[in-house]
Amino acid sequence: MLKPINLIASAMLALALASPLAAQDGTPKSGGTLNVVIQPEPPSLMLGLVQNGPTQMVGGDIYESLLRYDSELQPEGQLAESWEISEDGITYTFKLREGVKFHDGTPFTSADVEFSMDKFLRESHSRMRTYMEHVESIETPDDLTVIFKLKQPFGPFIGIFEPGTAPMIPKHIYEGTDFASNPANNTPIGTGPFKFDKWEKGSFIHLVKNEDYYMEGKPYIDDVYYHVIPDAASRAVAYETGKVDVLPGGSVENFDVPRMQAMENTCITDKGWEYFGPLSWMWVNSDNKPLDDVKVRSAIMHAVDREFAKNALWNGLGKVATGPFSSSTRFWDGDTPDITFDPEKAKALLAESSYNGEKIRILGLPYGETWQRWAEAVKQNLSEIGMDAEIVPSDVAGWNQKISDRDFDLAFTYLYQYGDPALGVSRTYMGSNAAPGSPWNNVSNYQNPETDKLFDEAALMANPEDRKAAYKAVQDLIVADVPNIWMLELGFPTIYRCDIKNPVNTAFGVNDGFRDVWIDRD
Amino acid sequence: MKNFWRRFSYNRGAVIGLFILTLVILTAILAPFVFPQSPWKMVQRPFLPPFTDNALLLGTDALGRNVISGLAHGAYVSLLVGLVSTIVALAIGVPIGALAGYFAGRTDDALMRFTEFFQTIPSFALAIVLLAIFQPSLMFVIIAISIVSWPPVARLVRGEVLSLRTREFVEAATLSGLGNTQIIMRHILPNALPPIIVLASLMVAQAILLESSLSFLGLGDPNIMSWGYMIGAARTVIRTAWWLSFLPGMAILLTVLSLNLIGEGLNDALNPRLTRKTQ
Amino acid sequence: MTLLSIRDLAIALPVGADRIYAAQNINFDLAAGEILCIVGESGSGKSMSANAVMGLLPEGVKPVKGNITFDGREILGLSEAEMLPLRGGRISMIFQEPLSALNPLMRVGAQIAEVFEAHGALSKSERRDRALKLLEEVGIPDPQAAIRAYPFQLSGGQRQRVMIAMALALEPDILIADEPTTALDVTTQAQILKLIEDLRKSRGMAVIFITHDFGVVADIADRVIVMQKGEIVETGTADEVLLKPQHAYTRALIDAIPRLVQRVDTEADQGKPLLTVENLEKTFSTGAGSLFGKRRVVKAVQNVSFELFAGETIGIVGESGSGKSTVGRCIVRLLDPDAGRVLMDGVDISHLAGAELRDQRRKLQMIFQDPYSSLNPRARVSRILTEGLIAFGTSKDAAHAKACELLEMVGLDASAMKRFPHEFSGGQRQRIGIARALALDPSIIIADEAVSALDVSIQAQVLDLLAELKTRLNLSMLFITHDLRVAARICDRIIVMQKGKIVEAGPVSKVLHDPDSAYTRSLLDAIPGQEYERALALAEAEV
Amino acid sequence: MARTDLNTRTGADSVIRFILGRLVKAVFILLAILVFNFLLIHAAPGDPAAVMAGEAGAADEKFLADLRTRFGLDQPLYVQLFIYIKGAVQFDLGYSFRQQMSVAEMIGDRLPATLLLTGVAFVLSLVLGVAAGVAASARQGRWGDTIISTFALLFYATPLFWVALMATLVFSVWLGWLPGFGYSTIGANYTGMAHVLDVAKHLVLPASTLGLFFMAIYMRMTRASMLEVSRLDFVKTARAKGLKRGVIQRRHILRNALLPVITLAGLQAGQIFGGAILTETVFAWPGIGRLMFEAINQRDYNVILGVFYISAAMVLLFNLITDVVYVIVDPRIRLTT
Repeated sequence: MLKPINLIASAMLALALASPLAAQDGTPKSGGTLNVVIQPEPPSLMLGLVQNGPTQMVGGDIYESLLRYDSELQPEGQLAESWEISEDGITYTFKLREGVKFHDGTPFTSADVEFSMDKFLRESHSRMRTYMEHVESIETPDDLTVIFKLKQPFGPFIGIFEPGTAPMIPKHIYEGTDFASNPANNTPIGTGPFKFDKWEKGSFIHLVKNEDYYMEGKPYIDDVYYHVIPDAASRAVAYETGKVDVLPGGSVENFDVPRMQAMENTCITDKGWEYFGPLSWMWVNSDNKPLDDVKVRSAIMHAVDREFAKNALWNGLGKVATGPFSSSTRFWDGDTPDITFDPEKAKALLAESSYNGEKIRILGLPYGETWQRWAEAVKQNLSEIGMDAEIVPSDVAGWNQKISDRDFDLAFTYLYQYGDPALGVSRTYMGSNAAPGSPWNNVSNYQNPETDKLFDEAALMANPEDRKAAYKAVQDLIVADVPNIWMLELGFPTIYRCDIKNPVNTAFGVNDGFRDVWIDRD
Repeated sequence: MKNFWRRFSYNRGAVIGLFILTLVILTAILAPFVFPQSPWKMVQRPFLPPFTDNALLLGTDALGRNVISGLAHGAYVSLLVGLVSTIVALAIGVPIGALAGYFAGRTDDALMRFTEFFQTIPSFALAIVLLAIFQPSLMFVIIAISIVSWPPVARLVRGEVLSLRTREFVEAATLSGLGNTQIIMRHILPNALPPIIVLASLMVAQAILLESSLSFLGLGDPNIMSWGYMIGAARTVIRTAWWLSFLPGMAILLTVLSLNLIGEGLNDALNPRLTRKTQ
Repeated sequence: MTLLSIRDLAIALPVGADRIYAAQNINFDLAAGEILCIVGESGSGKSMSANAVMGLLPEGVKPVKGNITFDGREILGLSEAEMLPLRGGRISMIFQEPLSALNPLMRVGAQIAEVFEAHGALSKSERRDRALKLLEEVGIPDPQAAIRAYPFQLSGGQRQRVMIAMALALEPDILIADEPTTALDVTTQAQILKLIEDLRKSRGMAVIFITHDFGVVADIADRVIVMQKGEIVETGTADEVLLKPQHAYTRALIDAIPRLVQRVDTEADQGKPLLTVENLEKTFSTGAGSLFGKRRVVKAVQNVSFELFAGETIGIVGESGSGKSTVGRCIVRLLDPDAGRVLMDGVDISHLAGAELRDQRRKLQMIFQDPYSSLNPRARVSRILTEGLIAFGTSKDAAHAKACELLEMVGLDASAMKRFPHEFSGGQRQRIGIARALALDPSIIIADEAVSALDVSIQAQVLDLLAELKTRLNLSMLFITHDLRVAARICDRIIVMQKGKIVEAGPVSKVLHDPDSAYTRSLLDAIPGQEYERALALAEAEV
Repeated sequence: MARTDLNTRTGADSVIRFILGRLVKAVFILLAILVFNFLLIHAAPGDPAAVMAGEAGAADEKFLADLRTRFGLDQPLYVQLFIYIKGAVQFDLGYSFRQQMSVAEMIGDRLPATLLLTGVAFVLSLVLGVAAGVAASARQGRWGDTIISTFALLFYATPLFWVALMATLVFSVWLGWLPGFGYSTIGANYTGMAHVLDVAKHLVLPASTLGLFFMAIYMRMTRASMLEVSRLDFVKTARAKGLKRGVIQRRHILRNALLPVITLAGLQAGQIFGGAILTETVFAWPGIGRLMFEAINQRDYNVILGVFYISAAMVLLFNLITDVVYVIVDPRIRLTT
């Protein structure tokens, strides 16, 4: 056991989100330039084709979807003024907002919605493709109404209308062309508050205010610079020397967070990730001996000191995971079987188990220093209870390759839950989704027909209370089986100058565009 | 041998270099005894500044690991990598150079084109690619370093052999019936030794620098605590704890500097024509 | 009027050298227009005093006693700044190695003009004209081309003339010449000596001429100083020192001078020739290789044929570049001849290879020129001598015993076995070289300039050793040299080569005294000190 | 072709012939490099399709499959190689899977930054190196020599990235004199002279870090070469001519001593690019060195090959320049080849 460490009493606690969320105080001023860091540089800004983090962040300003979601994931109107769902949960009718135009001036109509959902996204957005299988038909009686008819009730359907999942694509530009190689991809056109201006590869992306944006007086600021700075230390320097105002989650090493947080005119929030609910865990490859033995898996579960990791590596941000669900995801339930840090119990379990000295290979996540340190910490935790472990080196491509080929014993990862268990959690534990080849499948090849049945039923239940009970049962079953070693619900802090008003006010944080942001500087 | 030391010690820098190097070697040898625990063990809270806790003289790193234990174990790794990769590079470079120099004509051309081919590619980029291909482990780091550092050896040895080949005592050896291999091994290479020794000492220094650069970029062996790794790991927290980068950097600086100084001392000692020739 | 006088000058060597003083108790004067020769063997300190006059002593070597007065002014202690106007202005100096005495990257004209510039004389264009006139005065062919040429485009002799032109630029009172002709061929040497003689007359310039060759001293010197191990052992006019030497050391040196005197011809028993060389050909091509480079071809050996009989010594004589060494190397197959045959006991070894070549070559061994490069510095003498024998299968102990015996034969004691080459003098190393050559009991020895790198006294001892070994072991020898006097001393027959061809061949008495070819005659005439030799012979005849 | 005698004498045409010879050799080496790199990179585990999929947040088998067909990764290796070389000859270095952009264009965007950085660093290292070498050789054996030599060695012995880090820390963060990263102040879009000054300000730290590292190499070579040449005979002749110390040092010793330094500069070309990778990563300098490192992590084959190809071409060009300079400076070669 680690020597009695007075970790908890350290300065970390002082950080615990003392600063108030910048409420909608004061009257918004227009004008000014917002400098944001983006890391890594997005491969492309065409949100329909590429959906990784950075693309979603910049794309969120250019494209919009029908709805927006507040921090409790309750939908609000965006391109759709109003919407209603039929009693049986089958038909969804959306009333579109009047007089909305694309950045090139062509009006936005229901035809664009149909083209986006039915043609463009179904073809090039793999997540949307699975959701669209629930859709029977899409009708556009007039320019401002769109009616979706589902094959059977699908609760989470209302939760997919955010720019990252369902961006509205201009039909007049893409119809009949090969989406992937359409030159317009380099100059994306959407309906959002900002228009694409210039992209200097390796340096910055510049967006300018959409003058005739359909919401009066918005956006407040004139333009946004997304700065590409590859080195974490340089990003911190950029903020410190005033060149950059907003550091989105994950762009600065966690060790720097307390120091930056203590700087004057600096506010911090870990809001804005509720929709994604990033949960980190270690895939366990139960095909390899001795990991097929549940005792070995739970011994590992109890051996890993996640509180230390939270404080030492993530500066006290985030929460210790209780199971496969993030606490911000709907139908999360706290009291699951005990998986707390207990090295003595771990040693006992290990003694009873079939483990006899095999070397456990840990595959770290190749996304920066924090993950590398975490792999080293886990290796040390395992050696404390007598398990011999070794870190397998890998870079981005090597990690993908090893995950697809199931060439690992334990493998770090973190995935989004998209607010609803049916959207983000079931894909990790459904037996049917265990085909090798993709990091988003059931990589640990967890086969449990009982939980599969529960997941299928819960997805199609119309009444939320029934879904809650079903998912409670699923959580208890999975946690008992310990198919994966759940680590932390990640807290990605967004650091920003206090005089930048409400950069984060929805469940998507900075990915939701800077429509309501204003700069309180004279 | 006596005046070898006299000429070597004449170069003050070389003596200082030798002193520092012996210190580093001692650290590397004594490390497992003075710091028996693995340097990866998390012993205290992170970012403990140096000289605040007498048990942990130089404080702890980002994960609360003992910095001074890391430095000591790191010494062993750096010297090991430096030495072994130089030996491997010599094992590749010396034969190629000797053959090219001794058997002039087509073999010389072919071998030299091959050497030049290697020297054209930026060696650091090649090392990165080699490690990306073979997944970084200590052995592959050594192989990558030696693959990029043998060409200068080949060029030097070729030059030496070319000039020695026409010397009269080599012609005499040919006349007294010695075979080519005997002539190369017993007449030519022993006389080509001094410049090779000098270059070898500089190569060890370069190998240590290269290893630390590779570990800094995250391409080192993740299970090995090396100085390069320590700087790389501390790079992101440079403002909160700048000493975590500074100390291993100084360790590399001193070791590499001492090797370079010794190289110069050897150079003065081994080829006397550089020192004053008395009438 | 004495121009320069040196009073008990002493020059100290840096600590750790083999002796304390490079030169001590140096006293001599130099009158205007007089040629003073300083003669002595290598290491006698003869050039030290001259360098001291110019203030050009190497680092760490310092004058510690005495004074040098030039034109009534004390110049020994002068600062660097004060010495500058003198150097090149009032006293100038030329050196031994013409090939490396000029800056390779600067045109000849610029290097001459530099002297004027350094002393602030003449304008830019005037300097060019003076340089042209100087080049004419020193006898450079086509001065216009020479002034724009780079040093590597001129021959050794021409470069020495350029050096002299530079030295004469500012009409100095004294010219110090430190072995200016040692590295030159005998014909070029004669021309340079004549040039210096004419300049002395035309400009009334005093010359300090340093050399180790008594022939040169005899031809040029007014007064002579003989030095040994840093001390002056004898001074006097040329006739006094050369004809009536007082000091034993001087006498020994004079005796050691090889003379063109007639040797009694030993009639070799004609029998079957041991070695026959038939129209040997060898060409070298330089500048080859690069795809577009034009190839320059040099015909080193053209159609050379001769026969060597048992017990006979043939001398191959020629200037540098005549191809004499190439012939020797082709015979032992250190170089592969392009055409022609080399027959030993009827076997043609010119195209043999592998083991056959190795066995045949055993009977043919070579002695090399440079004592410092002919022995492997990292091998003990025992290994050097036994290596060959062991390679041919002799047991270690037998080879060891033979090696001791060989050392005995060449006049070195057995203790030399354990020592390394750098622990021996030049002469001793040459003896070890000879021992090595004899290790495999060869029937023919090829000596390539075997004594040219040695001092005259040691040269004589080695030549005697070779002569004695030749008779004792009934060896036949091919003696390659550029010095006809050395050839005269040891050879039975002489072959003279010029530009790769044999121009004359015959018994030594015929070739030396009544040569057929004009080239041989010019070689003979160019040998310095011929009247001196005749005078010596007369003096010896009278006593 | 008939050559008038005069022409060869001036040596002009032999320099041209020399360059032609070297160009032919360079093309062969470049081709060999291409094949060598191509095989080397394809031996690496993992392929770009997996990486692309990884980045896209979600992918299934179909998505991966059509990625592979789109980028021609399913064809046999030698076919890909042949296509690649045919393209490379016309400077079409293929398409970057990751950045949806042609590699030649990407490299074109970033090459000037690297050329600027390595160029300035090279000049800095050569000038300072030679000056320090001359100074050290003039004070040989005395303390001045030891101080200069050790000082230069300090930079050569320190890891480049560490110097870069410390420089950023001291000059950018603590003292705030210089920008710690980037090519120019983003968003300030200066024009004309202001822009040049701004870039220069950003260039100071990276160029000096890279430059000082190589200075030591030139310093040591110059020092050794100066000492060597000052012992040659023509220096003694120069002194005998009464030339002042400074004139001898400059006109006679230095010119001859620079010859080996020029050859060394040619050899160092490859290394300076390696150094650029480190410097560009730490200082966020948008050059091809950083592009190379990112591409390796993402297995973006065409970008890796493109940067290798260009950097090798850069090195060969550099070698050619140094060789030509050498031939021009040394008449012995110019007039004999």
